Amino acid sequence: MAKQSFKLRDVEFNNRVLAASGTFGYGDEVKHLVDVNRLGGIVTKSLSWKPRDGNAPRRIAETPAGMLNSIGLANIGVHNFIDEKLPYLRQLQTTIVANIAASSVQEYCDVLSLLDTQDGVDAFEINVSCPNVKEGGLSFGTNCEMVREITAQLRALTKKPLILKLTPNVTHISEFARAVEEAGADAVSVINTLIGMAVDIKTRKPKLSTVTGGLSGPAIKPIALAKVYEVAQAVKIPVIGIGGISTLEDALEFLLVGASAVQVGSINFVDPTAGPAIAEGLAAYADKNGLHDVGQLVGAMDSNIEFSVLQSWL
Amino acid sequence: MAKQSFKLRDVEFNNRVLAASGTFGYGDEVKHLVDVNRLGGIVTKSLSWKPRDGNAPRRIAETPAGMLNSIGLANIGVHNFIDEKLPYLRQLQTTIVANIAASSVQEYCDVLSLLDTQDGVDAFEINVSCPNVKEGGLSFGTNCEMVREITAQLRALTKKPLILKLTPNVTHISEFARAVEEAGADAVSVINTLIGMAVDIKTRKPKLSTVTGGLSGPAIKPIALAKVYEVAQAVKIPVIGIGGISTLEDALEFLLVGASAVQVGSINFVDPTAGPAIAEGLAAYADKNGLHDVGQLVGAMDSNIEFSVLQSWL
Amino acid sequence: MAAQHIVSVSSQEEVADGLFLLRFRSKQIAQTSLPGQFVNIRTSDGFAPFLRRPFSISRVDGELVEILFNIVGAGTRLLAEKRSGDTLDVLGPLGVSFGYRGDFDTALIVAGGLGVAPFPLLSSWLQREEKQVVSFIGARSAYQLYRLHLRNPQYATDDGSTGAKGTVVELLARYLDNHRVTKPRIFGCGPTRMLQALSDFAQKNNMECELSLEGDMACGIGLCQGCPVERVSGHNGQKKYALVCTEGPAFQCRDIILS
Amino acid sequence: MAAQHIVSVSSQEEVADGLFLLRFRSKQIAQTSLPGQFVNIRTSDGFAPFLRRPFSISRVDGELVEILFNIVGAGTRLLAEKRSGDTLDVLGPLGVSFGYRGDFDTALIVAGGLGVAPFPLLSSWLQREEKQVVSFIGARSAYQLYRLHLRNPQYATDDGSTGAKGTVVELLARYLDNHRVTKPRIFGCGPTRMLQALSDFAQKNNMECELSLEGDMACGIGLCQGCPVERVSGHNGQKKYALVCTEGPAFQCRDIILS
Ligand SMILES: Cc1cc2nc3c(=O)[nH]c(=O)nc-3n(C[C@H](O)[C@H](O)[C@H](O)COP(=O)(O)OP(=O)(O)OC[C@H]3O[C@@H](n4cnc5c(N)ncnc54)[C@H](O)[C@@H]3O)c2cc1C
Ligand SMILES: Cc1cc2nc3c(=O)[nH]c(=O)nc-3n(C[C@H](O)[C@H](O)[C@H](O)COP(=O)(O)OP(=O)(O)OC[C@H]3O[C@@H](n4cnc5c(N)ncnc54)[C@H](O)[C@@H]3O)c2cc1C
Ligand SMILES: Cc1cc2nc3c(=O)[nH]c(=O)nc-3n(C[C@H](O)[C@H](O)[C@H](O)COP(=O)(O)O)c2cc1C
Ligand SMILES: Cc1cc2nc3c(=O)[nH]c(=O)nc-3n(C[C@H](O)[C@H](O)[C@H](O)COP(=O)(O)O)c2cc1C
Ligand code: FES
Ligand code: FES
Repeated sequence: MAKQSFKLRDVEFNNRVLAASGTFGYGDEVKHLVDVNRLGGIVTKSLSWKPRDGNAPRRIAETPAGMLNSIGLANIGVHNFIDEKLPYLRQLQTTIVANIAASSVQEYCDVLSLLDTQDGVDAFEINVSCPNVKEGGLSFGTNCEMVREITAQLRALTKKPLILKLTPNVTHISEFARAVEEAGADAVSVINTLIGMAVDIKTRKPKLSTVTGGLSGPAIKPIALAKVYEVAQAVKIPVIGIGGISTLEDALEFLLVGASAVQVGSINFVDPTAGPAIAEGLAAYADKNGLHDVGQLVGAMDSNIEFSVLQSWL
Repeated sequence: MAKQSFKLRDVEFNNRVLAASGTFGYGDEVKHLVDVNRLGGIVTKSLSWKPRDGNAPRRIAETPAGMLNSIGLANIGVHNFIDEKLPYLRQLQTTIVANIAASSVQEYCDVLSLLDTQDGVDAFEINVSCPNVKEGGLSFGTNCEMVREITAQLRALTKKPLILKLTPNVTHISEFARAVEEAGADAVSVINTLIGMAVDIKTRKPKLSTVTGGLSGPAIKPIALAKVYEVAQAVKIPVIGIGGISTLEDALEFLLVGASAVQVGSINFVDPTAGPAIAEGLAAYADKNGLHDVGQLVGAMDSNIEFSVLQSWL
Repeated sequence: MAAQHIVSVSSQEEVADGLFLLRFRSKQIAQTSLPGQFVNIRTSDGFAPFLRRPFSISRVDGELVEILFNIVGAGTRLLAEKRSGDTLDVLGPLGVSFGYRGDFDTALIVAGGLGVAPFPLLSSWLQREEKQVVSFIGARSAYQLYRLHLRNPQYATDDGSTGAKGTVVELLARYLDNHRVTKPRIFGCGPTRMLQALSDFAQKNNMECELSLEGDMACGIGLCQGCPVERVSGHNGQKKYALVCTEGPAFQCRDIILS
Repeated sequence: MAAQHIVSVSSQEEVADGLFLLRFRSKQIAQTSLPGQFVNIRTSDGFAPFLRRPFSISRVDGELVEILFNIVGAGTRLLAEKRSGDTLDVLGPLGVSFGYRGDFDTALIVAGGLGVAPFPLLSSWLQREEKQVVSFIGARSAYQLYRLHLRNPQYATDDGSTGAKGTVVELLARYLDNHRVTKPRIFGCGPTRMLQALSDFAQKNNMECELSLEGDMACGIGLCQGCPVERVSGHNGQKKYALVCTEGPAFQCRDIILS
């Protein structure tokens, strides 16, 4: 049987398929529906210092082969997480990645420092698609120097794997990937949701209370795949591919373009067993193709064209 | 019956639904399938100075609710266009918008100057999603000053309506819209395709010969709608909404967020009669809602939230 | 307990103009469903539509589970095309049930339009609990009313084509003027505007009232945080929102703010 | 002339394991189709799949048009579910036909796998033109062969389970070694590798040879430029590519470069 596990620093993941932040709760909601230990890891809902109520309804709108959300990072806050959720997560046989959201660099540091001392938190994923109150609510994630700064400060605070989750809503995502690599990140997650919106024709109101929201699901897979490819060509640290992954074939596409692992997001809402099924599918595929390690698929796409010319003459 | 027409400068369009560049050929391919005079206008395939063969196969790949293309701006060149296509287009009762692509600012100017003298070319749409050879193939469209420069130079060369077609593959598309407004553009078309890719699992090769291509179709509609809304909030010149529009409801969404007109693209491949059907649907909708002008729907979305906060807390 | 079931459709009927009754076989769901709970159904094995669709468990008959629905869009259109023998991917039973037990004698069921869906199941449970039941059923017009397994049904239609003319809440109010009801508890389900009116009525007359809500849902199982309903502040701890899918769909009307 | 037709399916048969024969009624298409032309079918009224699917017009029988297909993915799966009475959105007839007329006596039809699809129609036209016809039909194994309306059929299967073992091009070569054919013209359709071998064979023996190509298509009507095939340079003007949908699908093998 082909090797499935992979490592970030000295932290081992059972396999290369994780549940994406905000699409798998805190891992306990579906424990009766799926054996979460069959996942490579669980990325928690984004955690902020204080609990967040989130945005007013309506928070969800369906779109062709996808969905929009404006949850507003509703979460129980890092203290409640430690008290109520971590005891359950700690005893799981899968890797726990705490995802952190914040409205100031200081808040990122505070949440991470507190979690860093907690047994059961194996790694960190930093969600920079958050409004910077200092900058009047403009997203940290679209400011390369800000993302570099956040990475550098957090790097100084932890020896656990530090994963920066990048937003696709920028011109050259590879610049951001290089910046966080230089600042000491162990990996990058690509991508978070794309900005989108939908209007209710009958009421003539935006479907989401926040007007725009984040687009996810199969519809964005081709965009995510191109972003992952661009980043994988630009940096040496591992890339975790995210965006519309719903089937084994989807996951294979991401590995082939250079993702070392993948996260499944919106598909969890339709089928919470998709992650483990894809993980086992990858192992079976590797065996069938005579590979001793699923990792041999990473970057195995057969192409000699590098990224620079790719924007040409669409 | 509600008014359907609208004007750019002194050029009148029958209605607010045009056929998008590259998705309706030169207007003559489907003359037996659809009455093209029922369109508000026809935007030609992008025209360059010399004929272009385009990219090697494979140029097309289907994706969830959309498609990728890497046609490579295959076109007959501006001279053949004038000789072979314009005589037919000239005698149509619909407005002809010549779309121009180029690999240098000079080429943009040459093609436009030549077409400006041609009777039958009513307006121009400039495709800036093209590689700038001077910049090693990097797209003009992602460089704001370059787009401003192109606009200013072309503005000096024509009194016909000048429409700049913007790429969505940038962080803040509204900056580009403001730049071209300042440089004298009469309108902006939003959006061109998003960069995407797909991999063939069996061959492990990219599905497109150019690895990445342009994503279009219903899948991108929520993204296009958000970009159109962002731009409509930022500029006073008319915005032409493009991206996944396939039904009357889709077109209404774009008008409500601020598009003065729309273009139908990929849906033409599935149903070349979609454009006229949507145009007539808009007129019927306006009548049913007691409007004297379809234009009353432009920007009529019922929302008091302005764009700045829209990227917050996805 | 909630689980993912691949079930087989046993029948599909259009019981009234545009109103469909779908039966599927699932011993587990049939035996574990409580009144007010729902199932989340995958209407396509592709991505059109992408998300599941939630439906109240309307009635249980042996190993058969019934849902009642009308065609709204793509998902319900596909569901209406299912035929006996087709398989269906069903997640359920989900959500919190109505308070069918406890300190009340008479259940006043108030349903607007498709809001009737959860009440046949509730009625059968109320029967076991030996509660009195009066059912008030409102619809836009007669053709939408189909004789359900409801006890003491009273009908109201907007156009008066069947039963009383007017809203179902007015019908309830008139009934209570003319009848002596001991220890009542109201159970409501229907369009938000109707639930609002019912909630106001119940609180004005401080009557116990439970409402079953329909909000947009992405997952139905507490993963997405997509289905909030605002709480009456202070109430039940300081959280501003409750999740309809896991803390509902049934709520005490005094606990929530309908929007 | 090409037009968009809403037609009604008159029958659907699985004529061989995994091989489907769909008949629909369309007087216009039936009466105007030329051999080698195709129709572009919308397999879903939603966006899954988004694009139409191209199929060769396999045979015409009165007002009935036949297409022959196997299940490859989502679109053909949906098509295989169509039943008599279902409606279908069909664009066609499209493309350039085979050269069924002209200066040749014997038509050598060479089909690989699903490449047989266009040849029943071609055969009937060749018959009218009073041409000799010999048909060489290759498949992966016997179960895929279904008796078509082809004249003088010779079979080859990879596993030898029916007819000769080996490729259909080898079969053709052997036939030509042992038979005297006057003024032949080859008509080929099938997988690219087979077309390549056929093209090499024809050019080596400088025989006239027309190939029907299958390339990915977005529109099928010349709008998207998505279906190029490389021309032999210099040939037919200086354009590097021809469009399979409007300048094909039938090409002279010496005019194009298969990739
Ligand atoms: C707990 C619960 C129980 C329900 N029980 C029933 C029932 O028993 N019978 C019945 O006919 N309907 C019921 N509904 C509503 C039903 O889920 C919607 O009518 C259905 O989802 C519409 O899907 P569609 O694709 O046909 O329509 P579309 O309009 O295409 O759906 C588009 C999107 O809107 C959402 N949506 C649309 N209408 C509603 C709605 N009223 N409530 C929630 N989401 C909606 C869909 O989930 C989807 O995401 C219930 C909803 C909920 C939340
Ligand atoms: C001119 C022409 C005539 C054809 N005639 C026939 C026929 O008579 N019988 C038959 O069975 N098939 C025929 N094909 C192939 C047929 O169109 C494909 O098998 C079909 O499109 C597959 O669609 P799908 O959704 O089932 O598969 P998918 O793999 O889901 O299709 C995905 C994408 O690939 C494209 N595609 C996949 N395979 C092919 C292919 N071989 N050729 C072209 N596009 C492809 C589809 O159009 C779609 O865009 C023909 C193709 C062309 C271009
Ligand atoms: C409802 C919802 C909530 C999400 N919440 C978060 C979050 O809290 N933090 C985060 O980093 N990403 C969040 N995401 C983004 C996902 O983790 C993922 O990056 C994105 O959805 C793309 O993957 P997908 O297409 O597989 O869903 C959320 C996505 C959805 C749909
Ligand atoms: C096959 C194809 C070719 C295109 N060619 C051009 C082009 O030559 N010039 C241009 O400005 N846009 C071109 N476009 C972009 C479209 O005009 C449109 O902006 C884009 O497809 C989004 O709209 P849609 O989702 O409705 O297709 C092309 C799109 C497709 C799908
Ligand atoms: S629907 Fe996802 S949490 Fe309620
Ligand atoms: S398929 Fe569109 S041009 Fe041939």
